[in-house]
Amino acid sequence: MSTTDLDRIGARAVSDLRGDFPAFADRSAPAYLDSAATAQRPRQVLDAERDYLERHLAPVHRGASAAVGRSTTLFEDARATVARFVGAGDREVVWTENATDALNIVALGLADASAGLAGPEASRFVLEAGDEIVVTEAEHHANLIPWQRLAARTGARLRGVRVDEHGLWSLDGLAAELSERTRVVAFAEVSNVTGFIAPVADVVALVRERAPRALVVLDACQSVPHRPTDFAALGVDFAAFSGHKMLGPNGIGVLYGRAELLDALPPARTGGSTITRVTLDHAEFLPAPHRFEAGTQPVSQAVALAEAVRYLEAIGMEAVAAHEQALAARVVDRLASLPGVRVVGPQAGAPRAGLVAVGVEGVHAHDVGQFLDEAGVVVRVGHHCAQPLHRALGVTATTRASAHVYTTADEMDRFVDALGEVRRFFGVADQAAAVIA
Amino acid sequence: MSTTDLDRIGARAVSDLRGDFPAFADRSAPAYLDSAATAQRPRQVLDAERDYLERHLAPVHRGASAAVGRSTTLFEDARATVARFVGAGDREVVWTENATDALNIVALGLADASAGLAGPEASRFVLEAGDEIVVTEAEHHANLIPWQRLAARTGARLRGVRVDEHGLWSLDGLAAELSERTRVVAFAEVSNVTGFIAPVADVVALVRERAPRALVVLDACQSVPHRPTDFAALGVDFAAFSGHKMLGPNGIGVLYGRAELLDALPPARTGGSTITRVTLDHAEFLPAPHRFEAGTQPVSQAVALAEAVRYLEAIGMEAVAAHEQALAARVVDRLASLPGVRVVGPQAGAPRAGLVAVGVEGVHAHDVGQFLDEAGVVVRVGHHCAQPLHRALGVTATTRASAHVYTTADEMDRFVDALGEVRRFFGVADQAAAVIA
Amino acid sequence: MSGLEGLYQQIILDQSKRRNGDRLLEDPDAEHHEYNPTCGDEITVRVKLSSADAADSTDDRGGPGTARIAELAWQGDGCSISMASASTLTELVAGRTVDEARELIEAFRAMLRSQGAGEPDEEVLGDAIAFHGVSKYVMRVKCAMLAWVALEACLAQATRPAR
Amino acid sequence: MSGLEGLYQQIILDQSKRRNGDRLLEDPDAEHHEYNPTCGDEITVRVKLSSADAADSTDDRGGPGTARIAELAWQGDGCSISMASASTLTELVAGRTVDEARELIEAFRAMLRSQGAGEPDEEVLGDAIAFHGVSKYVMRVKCAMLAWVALEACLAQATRPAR
Ligand SMILES: Cc1ncc(COP(=O)(O)O)c(C=O)c1O
Ligand SMILES: Cc1ncc(COP(=O)(O)O)c(C=O)c1O
Ligand code: FES
Ligand code: FES
Repeated sequence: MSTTDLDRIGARAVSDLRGDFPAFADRSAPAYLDSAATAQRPRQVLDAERDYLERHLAPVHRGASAAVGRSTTLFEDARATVARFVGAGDREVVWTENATDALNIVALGLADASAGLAGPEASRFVLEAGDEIVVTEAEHHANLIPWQRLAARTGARLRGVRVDEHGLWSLDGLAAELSERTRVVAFAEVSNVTGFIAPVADVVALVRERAPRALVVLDACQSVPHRPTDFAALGVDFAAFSGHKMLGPNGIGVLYGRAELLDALPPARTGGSTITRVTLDHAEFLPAPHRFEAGTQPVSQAVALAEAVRYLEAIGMEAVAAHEQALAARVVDRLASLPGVRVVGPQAGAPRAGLVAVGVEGVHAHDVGQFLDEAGVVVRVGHHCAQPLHRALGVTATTRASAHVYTTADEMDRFVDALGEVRRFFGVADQAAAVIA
Repeated sequence: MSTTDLDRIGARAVSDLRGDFPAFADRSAPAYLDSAATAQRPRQVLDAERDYLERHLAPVHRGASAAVGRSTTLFEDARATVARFVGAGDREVVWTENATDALNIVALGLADASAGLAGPEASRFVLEAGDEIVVTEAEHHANLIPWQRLAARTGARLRGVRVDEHGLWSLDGLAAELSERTRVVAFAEVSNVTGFIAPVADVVALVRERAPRALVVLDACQSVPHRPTDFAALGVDFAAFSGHKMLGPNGIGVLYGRAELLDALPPARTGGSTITRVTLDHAEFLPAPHRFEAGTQPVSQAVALAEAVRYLEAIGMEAVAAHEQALAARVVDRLASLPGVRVVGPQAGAPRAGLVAVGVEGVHAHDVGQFLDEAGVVVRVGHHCAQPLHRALGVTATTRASAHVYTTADEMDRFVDALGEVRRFFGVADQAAAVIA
Repeated sequence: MSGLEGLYQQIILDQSKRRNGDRLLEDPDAEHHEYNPTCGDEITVRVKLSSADAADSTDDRGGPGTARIAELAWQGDGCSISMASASTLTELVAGRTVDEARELIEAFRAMLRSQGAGEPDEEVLGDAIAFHGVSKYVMRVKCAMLAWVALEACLAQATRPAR
Repeated sequence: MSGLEGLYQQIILDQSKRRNGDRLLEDPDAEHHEYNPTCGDEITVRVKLSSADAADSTDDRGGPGTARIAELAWQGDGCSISMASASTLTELVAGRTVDEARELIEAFRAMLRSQGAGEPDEEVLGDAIAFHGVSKYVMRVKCAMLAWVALEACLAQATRPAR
């Protein structure tokens, strides 16, 4: 793809689209290449939340007033919008604090079912000693530690699918870990470090065949904001994603679950609005999604998230994926000729999502990041909440650039160019590197 | 207090202060008397969040960039501001989704400690069969159901302090439930239904004497937004409140805990940013507050909440309490002469917070609410997430008017006046009522 | 008609006091308890069916849908809308076949989802058209539906093949 | 001096390669492991003290604070700032009394909290003044402090009455 193509996203010029983002109003602002951590927000999203707060703010689902009716309608319409966006029914979208919270709700729900805190409807969630939970070594801590805790709570065993020297796992590797004892298979659709795109439908088919008792839990944090998603078509049981990575607000995330599963999963967090009848000793819970939505919900955030969805839909998720993946592919191509820089994840030519993490020989990632920062390129350095993966790669930390709809080829080029300078600055450049830089 | 006094709050005229609130820009808007459910937000708070989002949005606590440094500083400064506001140390304020979430974190942490998921440092959180948890019958479901679940998870017994015919509990009633076996005493500083203001310091003294092994958990949802608070001085162990009731955003709440308790309590929700070292099988957690803050935090909301705190501090919390309590006292006084209307909670002359819930004889609360709504008065009707209390009062639902800094005497008068009409409309007014109305 | 009078038509206020059918029905063929989580109100609806008579059948299936509702009664408490709606339902369904009752329920539901649009068909809905005004009040739609949803569940129960 | 050169002064880059003290110290009097959660880097600092000699004492307490640091060594890995800082620390504390080392650590901490303000005192801090630039980078202050905090913990351990 030529750079000219890279400067368009769907029907729009990226430069034009950037006009929607107040954060980019200052043209001398650094290149923001940390969207995989959190994305910037367009004016449309900020305005939608403010409009709700200035003109429609009222409680939802409680009381009889017209104000509550309007607020409730906006809130539930937002849910329907987000549900449609990811191929879910309205009742299959639960608001959470973030994706981490969503994954915890599943893991804690299984623990409660296993501890006998739910009725017979939850029997399929009961784990016993000897049962197994399968994750990959590449998981974000959010999709790892809750499962460690579930294992500790139930006596189940956690198994990890190993990654290769690039940080990639395979269907074969997964297949080797599956059995009748497998009760949960949890993995990310897109890795936030390697950019690997998992073959979700194939995984689901494999799990259904080899591990018929397993629930498939998808960490969709890095996929929903960047590519078309249809959870029903993928056939996963549960999925999680966050608002703030998809041009929406902080403080809101989504737990997707197939309706009959959500209705049976015991709610880990309890309180007002989740219940039908409550006595001093006992409470009965509503069906999903409300059984999980304890206390006052992120209503203004839901309204804003729905606006973010409309914004992304107007661009088209196919176009979003094509744009971001082309940017990343170009970075990988250019880095191939840079000595001392190791690209983690799929190598040149292989498909990858719109992010690239690298290791720079002889320079610690935080020094790399500091150098890039001074060069006007904001990246993320560290273990990216994936310590086991980094341990497998033999490094403590890497440096990651990630794209979103507003990212330009020029910004990605600045990343590559600055990377070309970094080893010389820290006095570790070899002859070859010096020539190229 | 004369109506003239009621129209001032601290040094400001309420009418002037209302100019800060976009929701009141339209002077024909109905009287918003549902602030105990959720409060309106001043422009200052909305602007603070938007400014952060437009100019400073970046991840916090991760990476090396200057942007992250600025964002992290704003985030932690916000924590310090909120901590100071409630008499807490910086490390004693944990961000949560809402107050409900905060209470769940405590209850779930105790359950995990009891299930052996924490080290010896958490031994004081271990509950056993035969241990007791004491709540009052007046609690909000958020401060009841999590304790029911803790009881179910540990075999502990839940005891309820009974309320009288007005919905009030007493120190004597509480004393009767306490013993060496009591491990938790959880109650609201201000009831969201009765407006009763609990003598927190006396409760703490009583608990320390009669139930030395008990943790005191304070539901401060209806107190922090409305009166001066100093958790350290009160001597409670944990406390919870929400941003959206104190002129701040949805999607953020606070768990307060004494530092040494928070450092030892196992985190119920796990994930990124809560940990030190993570292997595939095991994770070690940071000290408080970060051990509880799993995943991307409500950063923009924290910044806005700090602005809400500054807004309230500029008025002065003594002035806030005086204003709101005077409004409620006047409502109670006026209602005393209205037949067929029963005021729940402290009766005329007794101290109460700035809210008044009533039952109207012969008319269902939702019909009352509908009538008031049409009369331009937005109130809350229902069980207010306090079913056991309502059951004790012998009603399914009540009608509640609640005040905040912006509430005027005129708005409260409209509430009383409309209540005077409601029984006639529904054809249940008796002779006496007809005369007065 | 002002908002409030459109919602609380005189006929609704009257029905809410009349409470037709508010009593215990012994030995029902079906019974269902419905709960309104927004307010905590509850209602239990019970029905007795008279077995289908071939002559009564409006189609030639002669299936369970052709049984008639001999009696409907309810117990519970709620707002005036829910009580009036239960009372009106009691009057309207007596003697209808199960299929007819289902059509009535569907028409009532459609009216309540209309958000005030259109004109309800009095031929089909009879006195229940008084509840058209409720459709503009999203928070109250559940009140009006409460008894009707309970009846729907009763009919499903009573006509389930394995009963 | 540009931002980056202010942060990465030549002396820091040099020290980060020199890594003074990067080795195992057997039989230490105290050892402490410090972890930086922002990056996952770690360091273990070990010290040997020579017992306090009355003649060396700068006050008349003759307490544990007057013991001397005979040797400091560390093992670990991290960014250039943390490695340079550990290396510089090794050079600076050798032979100081515990009390002197504590004063040095406090001065270093104060400099790093200054957010770039003021001029560090070279008399007190010696080569460590090179880290003044780090104080402007909030996310890197922990890097510079890592070894120093570990030493502080070692000293607390070594001079604890009940050791
Ligand atoms: C006394 C009391 N406790 C707890 C809560 C729960 O607060 P939130 O819904 O913000 O979690 C509320 C508010 O609804 C309340 O009034
Ligand atoms: C793959 C992946 N999973 C989970 C998360 C956690 O998301 P959040 O922090 O929004 O809960 C992230 C983002 O940090 C991620 O990239
Ligand atoms: S308010 Fe409860 S049924 Fe109408
Ligand atoms: S980045 Fe880890 S110590 Fe500096």
